[in-house]
Amino acid sequence: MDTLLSILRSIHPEVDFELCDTLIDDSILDSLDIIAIISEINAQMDVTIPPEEIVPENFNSAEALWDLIERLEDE
Amino acid sequence: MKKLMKIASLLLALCLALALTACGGTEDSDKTNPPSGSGTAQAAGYTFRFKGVEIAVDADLAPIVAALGDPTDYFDSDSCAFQGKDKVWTYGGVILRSYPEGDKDLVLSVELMDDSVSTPEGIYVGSSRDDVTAKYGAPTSEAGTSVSYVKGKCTLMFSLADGKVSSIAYRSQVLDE
Amino acid sequence: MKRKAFLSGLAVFLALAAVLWFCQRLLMPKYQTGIVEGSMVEEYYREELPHEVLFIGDCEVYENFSTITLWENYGITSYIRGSAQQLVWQSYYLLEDALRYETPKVVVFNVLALKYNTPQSEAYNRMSLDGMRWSGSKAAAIRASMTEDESFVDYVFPLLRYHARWSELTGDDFKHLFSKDLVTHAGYYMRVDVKPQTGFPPPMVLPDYTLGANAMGYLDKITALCKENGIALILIKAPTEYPHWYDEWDAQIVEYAEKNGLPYFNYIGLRDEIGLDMTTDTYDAGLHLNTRGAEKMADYFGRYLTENYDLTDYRTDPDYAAVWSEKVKYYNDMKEQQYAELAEYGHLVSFGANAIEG
Amino acid sequence: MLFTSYGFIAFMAAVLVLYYLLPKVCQWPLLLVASLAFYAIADWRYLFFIVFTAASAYLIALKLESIEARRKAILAQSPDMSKEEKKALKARHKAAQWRWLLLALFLELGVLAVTKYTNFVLENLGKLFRDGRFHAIDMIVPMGISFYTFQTVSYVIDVYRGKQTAQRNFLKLLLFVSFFPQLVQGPISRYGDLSKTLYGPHPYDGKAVSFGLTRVLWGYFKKVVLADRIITAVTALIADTAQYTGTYVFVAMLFYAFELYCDFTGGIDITIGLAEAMGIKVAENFNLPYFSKNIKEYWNRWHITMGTWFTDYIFYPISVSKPMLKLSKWSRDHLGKAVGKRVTVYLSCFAVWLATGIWHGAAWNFVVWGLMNFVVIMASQELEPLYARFHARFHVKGKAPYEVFQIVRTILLMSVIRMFDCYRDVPMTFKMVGTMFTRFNIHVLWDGSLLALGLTGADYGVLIIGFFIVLGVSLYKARRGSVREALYRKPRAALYGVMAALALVIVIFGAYGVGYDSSQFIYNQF
Repeated sequence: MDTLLSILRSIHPEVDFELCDTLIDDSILDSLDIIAIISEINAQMDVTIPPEEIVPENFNSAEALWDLIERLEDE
Repeated sequence: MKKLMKIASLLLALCLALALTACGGTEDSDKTNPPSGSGTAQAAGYTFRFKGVEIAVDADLAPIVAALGDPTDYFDSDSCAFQGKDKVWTYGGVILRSYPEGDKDLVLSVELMDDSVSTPEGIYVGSSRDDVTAKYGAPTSEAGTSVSYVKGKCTLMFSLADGKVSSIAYRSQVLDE
Repeated sequence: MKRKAFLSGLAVFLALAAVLWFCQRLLMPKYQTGIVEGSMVEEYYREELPHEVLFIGDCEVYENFSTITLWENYGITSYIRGSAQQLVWQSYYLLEDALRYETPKVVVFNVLALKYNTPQSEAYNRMSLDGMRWSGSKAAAIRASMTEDESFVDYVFPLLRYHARWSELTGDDFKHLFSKDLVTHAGYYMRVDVKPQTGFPPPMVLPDYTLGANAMGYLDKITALCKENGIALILIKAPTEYPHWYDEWDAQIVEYAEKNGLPYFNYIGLRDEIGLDMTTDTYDAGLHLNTRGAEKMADYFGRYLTENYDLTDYRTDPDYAAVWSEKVKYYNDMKEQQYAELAEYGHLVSFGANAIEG
Repeated sequence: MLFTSYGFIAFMAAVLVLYYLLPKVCQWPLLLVASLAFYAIADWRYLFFIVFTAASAYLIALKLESIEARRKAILAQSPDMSKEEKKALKARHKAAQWRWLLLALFLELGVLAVTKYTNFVLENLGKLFRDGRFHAIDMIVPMGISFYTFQTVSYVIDVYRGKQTAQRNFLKLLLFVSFFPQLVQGPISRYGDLSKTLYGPHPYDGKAVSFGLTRVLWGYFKKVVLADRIITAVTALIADTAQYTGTYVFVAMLFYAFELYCDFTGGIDITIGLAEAMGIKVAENFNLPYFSKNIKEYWNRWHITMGTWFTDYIFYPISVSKPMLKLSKWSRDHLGKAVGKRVTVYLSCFAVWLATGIWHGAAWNFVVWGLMNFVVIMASQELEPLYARFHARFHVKGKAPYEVFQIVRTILLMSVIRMFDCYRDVPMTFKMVGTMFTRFNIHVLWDGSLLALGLTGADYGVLIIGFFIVLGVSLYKARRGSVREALYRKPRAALYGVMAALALVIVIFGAYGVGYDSSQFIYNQF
């Protein structure tokens, strides 16, 4: 989770990722940010997020994203 | 996914290569083609060359009559209820007629009435019917005493009397409406 | 609540319909000055008494026969249902339309229009059709006349055709919003000015001199309609030479007339007999007759009519005399006005091309 | 049948009346019949193409779902499977699904590619070889094929991704593909979105009907009164490249920006409004695009359904694909972090904009247009830190004049890029844009030259008033929200009055009928 948070902060230092749960709904993250995050996660955590998982529900908060990563690791 | 990527990247490379070569191609063709929409001679149909002036049906008449100089005769008539004028210019054996379109006069027809002039292909009043088919091939249509050739928006008509051409006309398709 | 919404909807809808109707009246051309030919078809419905002779056709009838002369010299009641570039099918449907109101004894058709076999011009269509009252004939006339770009709806709601005139409205559009002046004399369009005929360019050589099947088909229909109603049909070619009337066409009409037992007169060759002098009797260098010419033409034609058909001399009928004396007065007044303008300006100012508003 | 033809208006009215008169079970079948009729009226041969596309999507989606169902059945039968075995099973079934998906893409995009791009390829090959071996051939291009193909593709991919259950009724799927209001110019709907309301039943709802019709009228106003009027001048300006240079190019650029906006949003308003009147919710395609402060935002607000389509089905798959991630990792290790971070974004964006350009039209102009967008977006991305510093220093961010500046800048930038889809070819566009800076003839703005473009003073009057009406409505929408809701809160006559006024204005001031060339919706050809 800490790695994830540091990845997120490196992209948007001004956002409080522990609290915010409308990252997509409020257009804080755009599509360029999302693929930056995905490629960082891939590089640093060795988890590949497939395109079908790129939906607002999975990216609206750091927590949702963490759940996704755990689920993908599990499969 | 891998395959897709391979195909996609190949396609990309191909497109890029094409883009570079074809751009050169467009540039070249640009120089040979006159700018579109200048509205002079309609390259597609038959045209008549008279006193060095290219005359095509449906072309703007004003620059043509300006270049041809004084006619031997001129006639115009109001159409009913002032829907524009029909105009007729006569230059010896050549008759030029116009029809109004918007605020312009366009060429309705060019008629060659005697053998002082000939078509660019070399047919004149007095040529035989065989001369015509030798130059122009099989006619598009035949009616009564005439044979017609259609090319683009122009109908080239040869009237025949006793097997010889008695008059030649370049006709706009407006006439057939 | 629902009811209220419905009622306010209905009220707004009715208001919109009323405004649209008003706009349509305002925006339709009035054809009162200059181009008056668009008023001709509509004016027919203002006639109070029936006619024994009805002309149908294009400018070669409405500019070449003085109906007032026919009345004054022979007591013939006639009307010209003419319009600019009236096509054969329009003539047919205008005749059909006229038969809903009266049955004349004689119908006169000018054959020049047979040269057109297909719809020609939207502007002329409008002048010939907009003025017709709604009937099956009008609908059929529209369908037969429409050019490719036209649509039937534009005739049903002329506002759709004329909406863009909002920026070109003139005084006439407001002045004649609800009432129009008469522009013809029982269909005759008066011009007293003179412009001598000087000659015409050689006629265009045509690829084919057969008159079109569609046009001739409608001539058949006119012939049949007259026969059905016991009307004598006369075919004429007006005495003017331009647009050119080819000998090949004339031969076809001669043959047609013979076959159908109809009289046909080509008046071009009869000009001397009629007494027409094309240096004085035309106002546009020979295309159409002026009033002098039209009166000569009417006098000649009226004599033929009275000699050959059982027409009534209505001059002794007080009802007719009253109506026609008004027409005669209007005719003479206009003639006087036109001559006065000619004397003052050398040309007409409130009639014809000079009178077209900006 | 163009939206602006009498025929379409009558068609629309007839469908709407029948829609509420017939029993509710007949609603969606009526729409299907109407849609196929609409398509057949244009050209009955088109039907083969659309039915083929829908049928292949229908069958393959069912196949994809049955493969997934079998996997679930196997899992249920053998609860003691090991994790590795489960993984292997999944991989096997995914691979099978992948082959079916490729087949679907091949069939659907294949038809699109062959009908739309054959001549483009042939013409360019002809130019390349110049020996007369290649020349354009006569070919029918089914109306709206780009739009319905994209809809169908998104449906199949969504089923493949398990985001969507397959539609079992072929006729219902066919309706989704051919729904006539959006057939010719979008929006590109997603099945999951549209299917919620497409099949009804919808009882008559006065509010929905009047709201929908108001939007239809508003669309016609923009389209018929404004776009079709100004297009006369646009056409004149871009046709004569010899005469209309310098300031004229600038005028053409702005006129075209206005024309395109009114034409495209007007058309979409007609589509969405008509659907709304039938109780069907079609995705929004615009969100006040000309109020965007930068190009990236602009593309989030203009032609939205196309943008999200490209993002979901091209941008994401490419950028998170294994080779791409590998490439990114490799460049990070060998070329440094800065490059590694950018490589994915650049390549994916490049692909997306190339595809967007090609999708818009089979011509080099569109390819260059797409790539120009790519360049500008990347540049603004790179300049972002600079902007951030500038904003921190000068405290202009969020202030009205600066926002207006940003908006105007975005509009101008977009308009310049868009010149590529109006001039004849790419070199000509560069030349014409160049003359804006080399020929000084600004006097044409006031010396009456603009009156020689086919528009009269009265026309300009209508356009100026129309511009302010559109601007006013947009501002209201941006600040206070729905104009129609505001009207609805007033006595009912207010909304009806606005509808009547719109109808009247369209009838009188519309640029239609004899004397006007009724221009086709610009987006029909895509």
